[in-house]
Amino acid sequence: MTQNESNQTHVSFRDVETRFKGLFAWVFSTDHKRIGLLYLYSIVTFFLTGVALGIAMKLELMAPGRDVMDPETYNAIFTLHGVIMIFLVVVPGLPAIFGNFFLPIMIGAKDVAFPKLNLMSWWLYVLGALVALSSLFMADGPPDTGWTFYAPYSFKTNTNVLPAVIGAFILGFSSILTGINFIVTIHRLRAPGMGWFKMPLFPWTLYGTGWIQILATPIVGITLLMIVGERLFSIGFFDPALGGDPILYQHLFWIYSHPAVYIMILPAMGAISEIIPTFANKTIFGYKAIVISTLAIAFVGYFVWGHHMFTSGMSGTALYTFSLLTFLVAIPSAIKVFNWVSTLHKASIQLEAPFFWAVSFVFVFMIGGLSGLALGALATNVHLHDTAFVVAHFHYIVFGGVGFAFLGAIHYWFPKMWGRMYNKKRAITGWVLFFIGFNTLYLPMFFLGISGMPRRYYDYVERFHGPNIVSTIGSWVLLIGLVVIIYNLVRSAKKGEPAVKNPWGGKTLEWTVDSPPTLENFEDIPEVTKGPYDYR
Amino acid sequence: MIEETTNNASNFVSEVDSAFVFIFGISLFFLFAITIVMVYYVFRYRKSKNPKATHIEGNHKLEIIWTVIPTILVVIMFYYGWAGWKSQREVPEDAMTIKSIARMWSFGFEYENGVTTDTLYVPIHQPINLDLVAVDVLHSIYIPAFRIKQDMVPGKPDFIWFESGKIGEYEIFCAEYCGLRHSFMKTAVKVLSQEDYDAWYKGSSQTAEGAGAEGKALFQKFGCFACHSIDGSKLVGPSLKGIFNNKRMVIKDGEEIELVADAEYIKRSIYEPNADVVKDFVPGMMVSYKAMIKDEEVDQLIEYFKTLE
Amino acid sequence: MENHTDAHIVPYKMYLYILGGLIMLTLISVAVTEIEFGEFSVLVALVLASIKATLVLIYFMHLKFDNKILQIMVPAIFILVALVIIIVFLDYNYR
Amino acid sequence: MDTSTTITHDEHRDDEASKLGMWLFIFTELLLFAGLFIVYGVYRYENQEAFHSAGKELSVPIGTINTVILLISSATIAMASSAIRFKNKKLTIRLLVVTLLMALIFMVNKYFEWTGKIEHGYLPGTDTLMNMEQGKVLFYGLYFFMTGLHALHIIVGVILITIVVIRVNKNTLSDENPVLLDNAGLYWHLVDLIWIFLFPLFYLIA
Ligand code: HEA
Ligand code: HEA
Ligand code: HEC
Ligand code: CUA
Ligand SMILES: [Cu+2]
Repeated sequence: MTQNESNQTHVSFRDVETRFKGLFAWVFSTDHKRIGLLYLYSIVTFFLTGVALGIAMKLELMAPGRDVMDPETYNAIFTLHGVIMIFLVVVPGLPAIFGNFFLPIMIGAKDVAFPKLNLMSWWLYVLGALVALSSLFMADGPPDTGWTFYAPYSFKTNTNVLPAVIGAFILGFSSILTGINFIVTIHRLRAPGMGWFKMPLFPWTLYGTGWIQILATPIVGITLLMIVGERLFSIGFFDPALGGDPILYQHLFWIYSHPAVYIMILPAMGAISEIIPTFANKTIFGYKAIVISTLAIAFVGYFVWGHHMFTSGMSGTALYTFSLLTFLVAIPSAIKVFNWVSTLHKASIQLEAPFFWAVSFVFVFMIGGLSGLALGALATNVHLHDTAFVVAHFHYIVFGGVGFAFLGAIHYWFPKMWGRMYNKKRAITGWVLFFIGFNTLYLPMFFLGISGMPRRYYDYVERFHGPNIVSTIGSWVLLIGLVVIIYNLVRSAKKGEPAVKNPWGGKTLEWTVDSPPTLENFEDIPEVTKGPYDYR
Repeated sequence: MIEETTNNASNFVSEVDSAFVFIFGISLFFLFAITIVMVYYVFRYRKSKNPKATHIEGNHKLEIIWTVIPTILVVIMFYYGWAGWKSQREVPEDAMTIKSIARMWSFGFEYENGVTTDTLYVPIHQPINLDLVAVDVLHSIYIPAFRIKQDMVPGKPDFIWFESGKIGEYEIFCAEYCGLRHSFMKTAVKVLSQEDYDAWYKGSSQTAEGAGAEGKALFQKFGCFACHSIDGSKLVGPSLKGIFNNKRMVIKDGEEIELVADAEYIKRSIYEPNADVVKDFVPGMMVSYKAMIKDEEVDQLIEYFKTLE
Repeated sequence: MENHTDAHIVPYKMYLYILGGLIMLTLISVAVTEIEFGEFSVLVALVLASIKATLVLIYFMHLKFDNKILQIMVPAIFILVALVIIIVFLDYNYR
Repeated sequence: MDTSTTITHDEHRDDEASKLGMWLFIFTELLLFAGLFIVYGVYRYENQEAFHSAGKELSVPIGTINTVILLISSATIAMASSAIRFKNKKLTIRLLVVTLLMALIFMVNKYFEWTGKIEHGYLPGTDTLMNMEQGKVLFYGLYFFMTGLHALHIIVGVILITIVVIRVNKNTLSDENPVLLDNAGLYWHLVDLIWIFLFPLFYLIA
């Protein structure tokens, strides 16, 4: 089949007639592409809620003292913000949206291994989200514990911790189902000829992510169940008054939540590893090194959870073991960065919006990651732990990393998903604003942290005022950038120019199918003979 | 409030700061080097300048170099971090012990002579060992100028130590989220010269003057202000304005009853706060002060409450 | 992709042998607790339990007849769990 | 594949995939309990004496009987997997019913054990237990939580096996497509596997 020839007789997956009509044709569809879009719409909704809460916090932090809200509200807001952003947005984020949409296409399959399970995991996601947010409408209000739910405060407070915890439990289930589905899909449904090392990098990262989802999520599941038991029956697992140990709670929580940060970042790295070769028109540098570093991150990442607990009163032996392991897990990330940059050497680069997102991803990811090193060393962590520095670190790496990758990915795959092109100029304007706003918002927080401002602070002493105001202003610039981006994409999804099959000249399989793809993706399952990024 | 430079504020500052300098130095070097190379490539190899890409699959030598060099660097970072931290866990023999108590939402410091304050007073050039106790939930004592921080975990005593080399007043924050007024849970450490400290230490056991003045000092010292106002406004606990001999609606064993806040009741409220819980307030928030407040101190508190008309 | 899960059908007898073995091991572990091993009784009990678990995994759960990938995955998971437990005890053991 | 009808989106069958999926699910279940075993391990380590004496109050005979029961049920369901491949429908159903019966006996035993303990006031949250020493509170907290969660898995297993029995009976599950039976078996062995560890930890190490 020749490239870029659009075949009119094919019906796109969006227009296919099914048993159900209208909205039901979507929410009961087992088509991986529709499920991907369902995830997209629901995740973006929650994401915008989270953004609004973030902006509200920044308003409150504009000046010392009470600005716009009470401490109760502030505490509830950062908890909800954290819960929404972590459990509802970035953990499902890229795997659920782009993984669902593109994993089968990229490995040459017609769907995931268990389409019904896939639909169920979306339903569980929605259910979990609703349960988690239901506390907003209850007497005593939403929880005020922070997204970490640290004991013993989490069962002393009289706010509605239970809905949030049960919601997170259900969300965990949804995440596990996605993970199982992807792993089985990758094992069983690769197109003939696609050996493990002929698989594109985005599926590879989904594979690593899938394993973390399967092996780490149950631990937080059981931990959250124990909180439920604790609150309902005062079993005493983590209540010092009954002999329980609050630090054990932290162990269990971070055994999941540290690997969870790699659930977030791995697919983001995968998306970047797709974008860079496509726009560089060049095969990726060190394909195998990137694959191995992906698996290394997934594996070593399992054993570093203690770096969140350096001041908790753990034993010294545990402290330096965790510190050393933390540093080791930084190496594979470094390898990836070097490989991405080297790919650009002697390339032929198309300067398009997705590429700008990818390059700026590398930049903010480096800032986030390198600040992680200061947190990983014991002496410096003691000073920085639970300060604004940590907040800056994880916004740079979570929202800088995952957010930028997400936005890069959506600009990259947009033509394939909606079959239309967006306005390229506007896309770049949005990126510029976003990039400036982002750095103005979070860079000052590093300085606040170093000079000693603790996090989760509703109020602060006068000397922290300056950086905070800069940061607040940054949040508005960022917001404007976001509005430009969303406006551009929403408009183009309806009115954009029809897109060709392969607008960027990509080599992976998704660029050989129609834009948007047909229900079955491929008429005939393709035979794979070359490596994934063969630009010769 | 915080001193301009914190160079000598504690014995840990220089070690921790040199770890900072090393880690940030390496980090900034890599950040700038990589960014510059990246931007240069983007510029140099853009399509209009370089229409045909060269096919390069990888380079094993390079991969090994950029695995080994960062590995060596991070191991050095680890060492710096570990070295700077190790001394923080080794308390000198001659350290002076001060018991530090954290509760929602105030710190208290108890000296060897039994005096308790809400600000920490310490002499200069003297190792201080803080015995850390939390009574209700997690807290964390954080003295940025000294570069030290340690969580305070209920049921698990811990410690932190320092030796200050510079007279002055430094902030203490609570760095572990502990509920509603977490961000208000702050106080200061005052580093005094040995003479000033001795003078303060002697004078501190003297009593204040005026009706209920001792009670007021106690109320301050035990951090009751964190939850109780005296002007009628509702904080986490009920306002104590005009409490004495007034009517209270309380929940006792699930039933709502009306009581008069006599001396007996107030004492019970302090020793067993959850026995009868004031209506609209949460049991379990206030912990029993039985171990901390003596009988005669309760009487002094009551004297003070009588003045709150 | 062929759909017959295992070519190999395990004869009933083998399950009965394994069951016999498992019951024996259970009785042994009960009997052993009667003897005071002190420190080691935990270890003995866990070793016996692990043997039983291995039997269940290999025979009842067909690992012996399954494909390579599963034969690698299952022990890997147990090693992972063991590592996590060891690391947790790096804290508690040295407090 | 027919190009004109993109309407039907038929799912193809891949038993190997179903089995792999089941195993992955079993891994998550194992880690779920691993979390609890960590908690158990830590508290046991910190409260040796209390766990020792509390463990003595559990009845070893009942525990042993329940262990044997579960082992038998595991063997019977494994044999059912062979039976269906030998095309012996009757035997398959019999074996499965025996499995269900064993599960039932297990639950009845558990019921009596639990009520006994509850009568002693060992139920978490009750005043009697709260006033006992801390190690004991933790022991019984863990006891009820872990055996409770295990019992929950038994109930799920029973439902699953019942479905299998019905389908075998209706001939919708046969030697052509035995994978649901195999997977139910795998799940049931998992339940057994967990009990194999629960039993010594609560009943024996006393
Ligand atoms: C996507 C999520 C994500 C990712 C990928 C990371 C990656 C890393 N994180 Fe981060 N982290 C979070 C999300 C993430 N983190 C969150 C959410 C929290 C806070 C949770 C909370 O308390 O609420 C947190 C908190 C956190 C802490 C605890 C802070 C505290 O509370 O005291 C620590 C401490 O070690 C840490 C370290 C690291 C390290 C070393 C990496 C490394 O993996 C980074 C590796 C990357 C690089 C190193 C950069 C690229 C490499 C180069 C440019 C080459 C040069 C490199 C060398 C010379 C080594 N993180
Ligand atoms: C993904 C994670 C994420 C994101 C995107 C954000 C976004 C924002 N956050 Fe963050 N934040 C957290 C995760 C995140 N946050 C967490 C975990 C905590 C800790 C909570 C706790 O302490 O318990 C926290 C805490 C936190 C605090 C500290 C509270 C305190 O300690 O006192 C503040 C303070 O201002 C803040 C501000 C903001 C602002 C202004 C935004 C935004 O409004 C900025 C605007 C964002 C954008 C304009 C777009 C970015 C685009 C994407 C991310 C792509 C979306 C992806 C998909 C749809 C898949 N956040
Ligand atoms: C963490 C918050 C907190 C702190 C600190 C605290 N209290 Fe309370 N207090 C409460 C709450 C909540 C109530 C109401 C519920 C109850 O009766 O237990 C209360 C009730 C009381 C009452 C009864 C009030 C009434 O209106 O009947 C008295 C008296 C009292 N406290 C005195 C004290 C004294 C004295 C101290 C300091 C030594 C103190 N409290 C410290 C939270 C606190
Ligand atoms: Cu005490 Cu925060
Ligand atoms: Cu981490």
